[in-house]
Amino acid sequence: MLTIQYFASVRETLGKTSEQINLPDDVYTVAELTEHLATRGDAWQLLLNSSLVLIAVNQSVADRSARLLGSEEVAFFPPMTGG
Amino acid sequence: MLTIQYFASVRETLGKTSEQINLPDDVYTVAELTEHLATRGDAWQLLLNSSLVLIAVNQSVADRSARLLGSEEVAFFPPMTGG
Amino acid sequence: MQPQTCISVQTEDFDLAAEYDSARQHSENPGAIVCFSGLVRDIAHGGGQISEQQTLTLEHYPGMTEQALVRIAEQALERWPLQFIRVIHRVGTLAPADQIVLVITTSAHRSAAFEAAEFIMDYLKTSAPFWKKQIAGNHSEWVASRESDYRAAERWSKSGQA
Amino acid sequence: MQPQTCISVQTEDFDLAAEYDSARQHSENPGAIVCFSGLVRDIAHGGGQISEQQTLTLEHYPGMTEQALVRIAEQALERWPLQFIRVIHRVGTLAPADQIVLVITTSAHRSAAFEAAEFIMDYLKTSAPFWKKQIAGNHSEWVASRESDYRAAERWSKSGQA
Repeated sequence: MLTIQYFASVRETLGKTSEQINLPDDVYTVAELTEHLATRGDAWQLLLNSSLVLIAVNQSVADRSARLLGSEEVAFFPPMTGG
Repeated sequence: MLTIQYFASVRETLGKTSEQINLPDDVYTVAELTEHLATRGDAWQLLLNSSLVLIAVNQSVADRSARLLGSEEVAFFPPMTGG
Repeated sequence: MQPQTCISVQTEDFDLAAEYDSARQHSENPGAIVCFSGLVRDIAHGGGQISEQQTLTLEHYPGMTEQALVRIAEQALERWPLQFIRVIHRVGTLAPADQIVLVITTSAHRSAAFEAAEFIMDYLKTSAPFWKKQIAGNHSEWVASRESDYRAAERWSKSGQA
Repeated sequence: MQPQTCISVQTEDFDLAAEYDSARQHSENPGAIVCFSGLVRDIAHGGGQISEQQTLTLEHYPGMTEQALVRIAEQALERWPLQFIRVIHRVGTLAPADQIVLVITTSAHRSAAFEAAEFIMDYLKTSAPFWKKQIAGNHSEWVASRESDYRAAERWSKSGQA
């Protein structure tokens, strides 16, 4: 199972905090996961915009080319604004 | 009257904290004042060494070319080591 | 004494005096201590984050946040001869003038303590998973990330290994 | 609120917590507060100023010292958008680990607060009339000025008007 978490404005736009899904058969990378999720509806297209949405895999910021095996924790969030 | 003050290692080398003197007739600049004072003895030659002894006139660091009128406060001290 | 790093993400306010005393005790013969604290700014008084009637809510990614802060501190330890690093970042709802973040660095040398504290702050702004939301009555708005913060963080990678 | 500068040369120790609180109160909507404190280092534990049995005596030039510190603070105010500057420099006899010097700067922007505090420290090292003497039993020695301190101060004149 993939654990997916959504933070801040991304969480609000999608109306979802977290979910668990099985890795779909045709999904091997983060980019393919975002394309899979984007089919859910207009709001989900947001995830395709790499300047608005950053991605962490297992709590480290990752490129969209990062490989997924199926048991990762993936997070989607806007650019960070700490400090 | 010139007021002359000596600080830190300069004070210790010369054995003098401060003094008041009349501006000698042939002294128009800080450099000429140091030459005048250097005639007092070997220890006083120290004042001629501009890398070991800095000079302030009226509480501001001054060049040796600075003019003296005769009522200034002149100070001799080693490079500063604050902080 | 090995250099120590102490990281906290918390809702409670922090006491700079207590943290300063602790930094002195955890440092072996420090010559320089730099404390940086960031406060919530009041935009009504000229170009800050929130106005007097507003609050600022900080969200974070538990687990990842602590790891990101530890990684930033480790990079600072690799680059500068530090004796102690303290980072406290608050989350939850804050009011104007509240303390948000504290960074303390100690070193034998003042330039190391200054640069490391500034480095940690610059990276923390862009590389630790915190998000800020301004809330005023019924209206709320997420604070956008700032280009100037990215430029500040980038200058450290130009001048070294981080 | 006009930016304020508060300068002290004193034999007494200082209380960073009280000075930090005062800096917050004297600043209009600050986003960043940087506190730098310099401590007496113990040379027996590796490359500092004095060993455990030693003391450090700071001599200064009353009158000129305050003027020099005010001038340094004024230069900082010209260069950076600061809200408050506090400088405390101790004189007299100090022991290892004692606090010597405190600089606090506040600003809307963290880079201004950081740079101004570092600038003030760099100039204070080379341009304010303080002299340090190490004393151990019957032996005493004046601390030499350091080339690295002059280089640190010089870099600010390369990058601007000071």
